[in-house]
Amino acid sequence: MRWAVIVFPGSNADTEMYHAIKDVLDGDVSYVWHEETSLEGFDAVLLPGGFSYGDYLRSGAIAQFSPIMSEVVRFAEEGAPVLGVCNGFQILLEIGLLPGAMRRNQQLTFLCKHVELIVENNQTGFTSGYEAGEKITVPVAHGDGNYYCDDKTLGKLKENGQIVFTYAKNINGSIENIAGITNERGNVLGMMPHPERAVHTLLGSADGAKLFESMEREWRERDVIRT
Amino acid sequence: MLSVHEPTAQQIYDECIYREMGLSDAEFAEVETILGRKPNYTETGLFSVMWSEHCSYKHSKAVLKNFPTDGEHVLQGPGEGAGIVDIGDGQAVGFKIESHNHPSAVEPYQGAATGVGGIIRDVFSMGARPVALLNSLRFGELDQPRVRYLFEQVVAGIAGYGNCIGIPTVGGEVQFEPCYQENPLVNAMCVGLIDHEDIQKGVAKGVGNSVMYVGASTGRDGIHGATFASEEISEESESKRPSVQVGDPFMEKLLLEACLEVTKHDALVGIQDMGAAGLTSSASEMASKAGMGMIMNLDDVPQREENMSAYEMMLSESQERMLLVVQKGREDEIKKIFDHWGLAAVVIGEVTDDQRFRVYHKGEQVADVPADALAEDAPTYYPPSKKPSYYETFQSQEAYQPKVENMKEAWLSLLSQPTISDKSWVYQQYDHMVRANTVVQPGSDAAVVRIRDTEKSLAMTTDGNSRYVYLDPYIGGQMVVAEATRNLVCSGAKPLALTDCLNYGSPEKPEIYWQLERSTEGMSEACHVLNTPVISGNVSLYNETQNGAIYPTPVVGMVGLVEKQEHITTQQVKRSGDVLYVIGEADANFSGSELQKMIEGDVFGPVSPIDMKQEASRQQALLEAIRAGYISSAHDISEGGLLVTIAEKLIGTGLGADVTLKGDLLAEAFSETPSRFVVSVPTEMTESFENIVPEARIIGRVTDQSTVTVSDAAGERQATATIEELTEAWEGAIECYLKSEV
Amino acid sequence: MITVQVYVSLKQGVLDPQGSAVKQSLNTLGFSEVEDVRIGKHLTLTIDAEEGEVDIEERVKQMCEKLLANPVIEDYEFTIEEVVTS
Amino acid sequence: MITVQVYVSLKQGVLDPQGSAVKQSLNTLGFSEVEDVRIGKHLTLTIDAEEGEVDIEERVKQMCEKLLANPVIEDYEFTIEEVVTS
Ligand SMILES: Nc1ncnc2c1ncn2[C@@H]1O[C@H](COP(=O)(O)OP(=O)(O)O)[C@@H](O)[C@H]1O
Ligand SMILES: [Mg+2]
Repeated sequence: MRWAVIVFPGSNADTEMYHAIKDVLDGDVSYVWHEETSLEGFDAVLLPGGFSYGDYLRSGAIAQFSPIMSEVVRFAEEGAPVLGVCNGFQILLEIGLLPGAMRRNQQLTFLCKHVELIVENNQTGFTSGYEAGEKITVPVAHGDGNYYCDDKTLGKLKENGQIVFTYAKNINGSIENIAGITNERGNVLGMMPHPERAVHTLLGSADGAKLFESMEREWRERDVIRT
Repeated sequence: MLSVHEPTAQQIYDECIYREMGLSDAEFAEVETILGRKPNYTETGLFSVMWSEHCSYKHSKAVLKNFPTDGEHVLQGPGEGAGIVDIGDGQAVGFKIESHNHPSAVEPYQGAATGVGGIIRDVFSMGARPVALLNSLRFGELDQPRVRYLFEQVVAGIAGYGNCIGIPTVGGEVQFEPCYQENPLVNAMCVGLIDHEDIQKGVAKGVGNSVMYVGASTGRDGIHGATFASEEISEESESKRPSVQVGDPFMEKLLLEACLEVTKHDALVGIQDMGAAGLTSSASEMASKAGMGMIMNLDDVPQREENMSAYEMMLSESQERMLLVVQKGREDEIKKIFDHWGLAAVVIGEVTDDQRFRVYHKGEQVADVPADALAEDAPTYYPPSKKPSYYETFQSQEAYQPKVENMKEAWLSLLSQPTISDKSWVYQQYDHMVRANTVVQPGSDAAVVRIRDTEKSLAMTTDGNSRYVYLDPYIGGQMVVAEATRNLVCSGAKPLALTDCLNYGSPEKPEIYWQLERSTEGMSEACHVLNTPVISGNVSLYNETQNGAIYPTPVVGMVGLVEKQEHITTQQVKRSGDVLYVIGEADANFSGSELQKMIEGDVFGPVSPIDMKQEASRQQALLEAIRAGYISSAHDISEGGLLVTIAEKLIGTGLGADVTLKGDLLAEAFSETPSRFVVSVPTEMTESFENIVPEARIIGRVTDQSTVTVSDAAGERQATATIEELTEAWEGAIECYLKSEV
Repeated sequence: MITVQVYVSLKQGVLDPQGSAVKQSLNTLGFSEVEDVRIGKHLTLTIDAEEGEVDIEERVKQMCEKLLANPVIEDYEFTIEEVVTS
Repeated sequence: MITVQVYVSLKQGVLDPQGSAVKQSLNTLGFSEVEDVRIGKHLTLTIDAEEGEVDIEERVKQMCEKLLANPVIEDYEFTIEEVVTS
């Protein structure tokens, strides 16, 4: 399985994403610079956290126009797995692969700490390794993580099981404690917490590892079906 | 078209215009002697910034000489962007601390942010990859609305810059004291990792080599920032406000990545950041260090504003700029790297062998001065020094003894003092985990950052309790260094070296100069004994307002090496049943303590001396016990004394403790006598532990109850507090102040 | 030269935490008459008139929709001013 | 009810990293006619007319100087509109 970590100018959690794949799966992972125009040969795309273009104007707003992003959209539309973490989530919202938008944290300040998440849906290609309703500990580090969508969208998210992670305690004002959602098809996941920073007990938690393991398992199973 | 009317050399002389730029009559006369003529406006500007206190250290050079700067592991001592220490296997660690006090007093968000940006550039200009940031902050008391504003904005500014650029801010300290009310201190430290062969220097070698400019374009911001930092804060500094710069962390992230790539390129000869005094200092220092000269053409400098004069460009302190010297003919190879990161690199000059620094603008030569004169020939002052009368008074006083009726009440109040209480409101605003190497997060004695693909980690801390330095500069100076080493040792690290930031009032006042002299003597003594050389640092003087000077505040940033992952130790107790030990006896002197401050509203009295030899041997024994695996938690006793230490060890662990105090109860409970520790040891290890640390004394046991009981030697209960009560007192005390508007 | 002022604001109904915080602070500072604060962005674009002669209004609208505002939570407005240059 | 529009912008000459990034982005998106972008804040204050009858202009000026703008790096302007309420 080949993993791509997209690097935008200003991405800064790209290294831990890269190393998470190495450390957890001993996986075949490469950085892909945002000016590239092809994702040929990759099986999964990871949009890392950070401050693409300084997050100036709005988080993720400018990065959506990077050359690689039209490829990412095509990749997603083909049903291949795309994971956006933190700034990666914000970019997915801005480009419209996921519904809704991010506002400033309710408390207005940046928040970095380990938080408890609830796995709301373990029937996705990202979460099959977790128990339904499992509580996991994963760090957050964001200033604009206050998720918003209108009632109609929220209804749809719930109906389709697109709400994958919620915060056990609302830490930033997000609607319905939402921490991570997928698209309707379930192959694009955006989440504010950082699973790639929770892959070793030395870092305070290893609960994020299962997410990457789930992705790999899903790929393997699909691959078996494909061939 | 030059719209600016600059005074002529004659006018500058006749009307003493140089004084407004900060040069004294004698200094101006010296410039005339050096040049053999009267300097023009631009040249006067060059000298005024380079000879400012901030750049030339003219009032502090003499005391800095005392610091030990060598050691077997030191690869680069003071004199470059950052000092560097060997950590084995071809790797090294580079670090430095720097102040941004004056800008932060005027525009706290941007002042703090650009302080962080500046220190990061110092580190990556050496070729080191920045891996962690720390800071040390001082403010007035939080009941003042202005102080709360400064505090909130400074923290937001540090967070804004560090988070965006993606370097974890892993530690620091904050203290609140009335003397910092109008003159807050913002000291920022950056730690970087580097392979020996990549170490860069800021030198302009090789006649004919090109001088290249990279990064943000030059604007009028920060003109005379260095001079501003060398004066007292006054009404007048309000009018100097435009000298505040705005930081662009996104630009710096690009610059950082590009420069680290370039430093591995063999076409690069030298590299230096443009910090204080911008183009002037980076260019003239690079030339002077190499024994060379330089020609610079300002028309080629990227400019953000129109019609800038040579004077303005040379003195601008626009942020996020670097100066490179590149082998002649290979400029394009370097340009290509910057181009990838979307940055323009332009040639603005050339290295010459005439040792002169010559600047051209619009076809005219606007400056021609000896390169050394700017960088090296600033005067050195040996100001008069005088023991302050307050010190004589304190010396004649009795050691302070508090009256405490209720031990538990005092304990809880201590925990809720802003200087002691929980700092998570601050550090949760910093991304302290980015890069996923922070293995001990803020909230323990030192932060620990692992070095990927090795067993090693770096422990780091900033410290500087200025109360003791104020009461007794010599002893206080020793204590500042000792506290930093203690914090590292508790984390399982061997202290390597330190960087220091000397924050003081005006050195032109004999009493202040005395503080500077005595405290640095104390620091030097401690450095010698603890074997921690000074590898870099910064001086910030004139921290005064009409209401007086700040406490003398030397801040120490220290880095230690943890050799194996299993040596990493934190302050929190780990399991019920472990035995609690105290190492070191308490002395019944409360002068300078948190308890004195809390009861009396001020600190006064004589400070008991610290035995540095004992400090060193104790730390060595403790480190040995940690490395042997006998210790499950370690924490030094500092502000608030032993009971505060114990509360900090327990909060958040779900465990409690039964503690028995011997001898003078009050001293045992609350004295801040230095060189002391509380550790927890698994029962099966106690014997081995006692063999290594024979002076350790059992004071109790960790329990799985959610209470702490404190008894005296006779078994009489002196205090019982639930962990909930302790937590409540300690947590949220700062937030509570911030929310109590007006 | 043409100067365009673009105002981007949060949609009515979308909670504005920054606005609420500023209102709070104003109230505590003694400005009790302030009942509501909403915070938006104010962008000033300088546009080269020659090149932009096509249909400035249409162009600015595109800029807003593509980049300057996020239609999920934000509305935008703008005004166009001709600037006489010598 | 009175509505006050406050515009806070960076002083001339003060670096505006946000503005530069947005200009860059607009140019790459094909809006090459955009020569400069400056980004500021736009605050809409709703003020209780009765209470504020004193001297609205003076009050708003105070708000700007005390809280809404940082005179070190920002300038401000405002307009006051009376709003007829039913
Ligand atoms: N208090 C100090 N102790 C040791 N070295 C110092 C001290 N202050 C300054 N230095 C050293 O002097 C050199 C010049 O410092 P500084 O002017 O602050 O650097 P920069 O030019 O990067 O701003 C640096 O190498 C610094 O490490
Ligand atoms: Mg520097």
